Amino acid sequence: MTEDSGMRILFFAQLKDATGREEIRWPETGPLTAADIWARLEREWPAVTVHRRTTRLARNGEYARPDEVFLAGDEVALIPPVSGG
Amino acid sequence: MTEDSGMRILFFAQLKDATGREEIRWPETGPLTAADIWARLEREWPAVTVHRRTTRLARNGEYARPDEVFLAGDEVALIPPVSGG
Amino acid sequence: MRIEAQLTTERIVPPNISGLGPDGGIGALAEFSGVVRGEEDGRTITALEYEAYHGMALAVMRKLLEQLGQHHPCTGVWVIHRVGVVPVGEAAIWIGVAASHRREAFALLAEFMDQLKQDVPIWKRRALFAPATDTAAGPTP
Amino acid sequence: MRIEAQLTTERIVPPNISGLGPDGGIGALAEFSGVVRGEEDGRTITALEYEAYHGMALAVMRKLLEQLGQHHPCTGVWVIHRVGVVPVGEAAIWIGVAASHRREAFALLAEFMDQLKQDVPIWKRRALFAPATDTAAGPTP
Repeated sequence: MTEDSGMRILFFAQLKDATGREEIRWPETGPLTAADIWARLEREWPAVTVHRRTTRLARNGEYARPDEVFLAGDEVALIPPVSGG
Repeated sequence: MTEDSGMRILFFAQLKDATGREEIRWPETGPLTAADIWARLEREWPAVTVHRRTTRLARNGEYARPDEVFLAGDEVALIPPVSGG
Repeated sequence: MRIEAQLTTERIVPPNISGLGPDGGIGALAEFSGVVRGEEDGRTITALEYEAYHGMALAVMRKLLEQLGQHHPCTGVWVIHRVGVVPVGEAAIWIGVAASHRREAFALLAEFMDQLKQDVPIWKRRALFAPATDTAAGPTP
Repeated sequence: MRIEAQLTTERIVPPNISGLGPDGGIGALAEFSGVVRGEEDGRTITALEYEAYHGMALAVMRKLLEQLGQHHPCTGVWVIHRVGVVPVGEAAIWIGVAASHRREAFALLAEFMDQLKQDVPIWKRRALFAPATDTAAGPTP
């Protein structure tokens, strides 16, 4: 297995605070929906729940569509409301 | 008599071309309306006529109202359409 | 349209964008700096700390600029966003736009700033505060 | 609102407007340069010559900026307009605006440029053209 077989999950801003992590890896995961991802995250870190409504998921550096399927090898990012500039 | 007893008339851009002058002085003039000023100018330089419709008069550095009265000592300027910037 | 976007942890030094377009086609250069203000939510601050999802932030900025360039054709646009700690009075972002005409440059610049604050994954992470002033004034006698 | 307006026959050197506002109240710096393009009415040119009614041009610019500042409160605005011969690629005008927020700065800047072209007594006097290219190529044999 290459290191691409897992899924990397990146946390930013409030999500980083809620999880205490910048990045995790889920090894050997099958295809996941956004709902699957949130369910797994909320099980491990209940503090992420309050951010779910305002946080967008990105897949490999692009905002995910609502029906997006997340695959092994993907880089998934949780993007709370942005505030640059 | 001080040098303020006359009226200075300044020409810019197309009006400078039409009159061949940058500035003239009308000595000892009484109060004049815009129509008076144009009549005197057109008599001396018929080439100014084509600019009359698009040219604004200024009195002492401010655009003149239609009913403005121009007095001895005034600096009067003919302002064709501007094109700065 | 030439597009350059970068993130930096250093103080932003705006490039000289007037040196472009040797064909004399550029008629408008517009620049904007977004500077950290000394107040956040009514409290005096000394700095803001910014965080970015680097790769995606750059990709989203470039894509956004490409889209805006379709509607407002410009010659080139340069964006530098600073991340990490940005002291009050220094720029968190700088944008330069070169165009034939000013309206396109203004429109691209204003719309980019609006959309930056919606879609580009960069965050004001936290504000840094000065020590309380009564400490600086010393103990009361 | 601090207002500075000047005319110059020299190449414009934009002042550094970021050095203002020691109180940290400035959140937006917007700058614009209007550059002479290499084409006028379809012909290749080398320069434009500008003429101004100096005293009135400065007075009208200041008054205009004061009025715009009522609607779009900014901290300061600086305008430099060049007169005389301005070569292609060099700025005929430069404007810098400092404000708390970017929307006011953009609005003041854009509206000033629109109104400048209506009311400020400055004129593009004439275009200067390059020698015909067949002369430059030398006589035909």
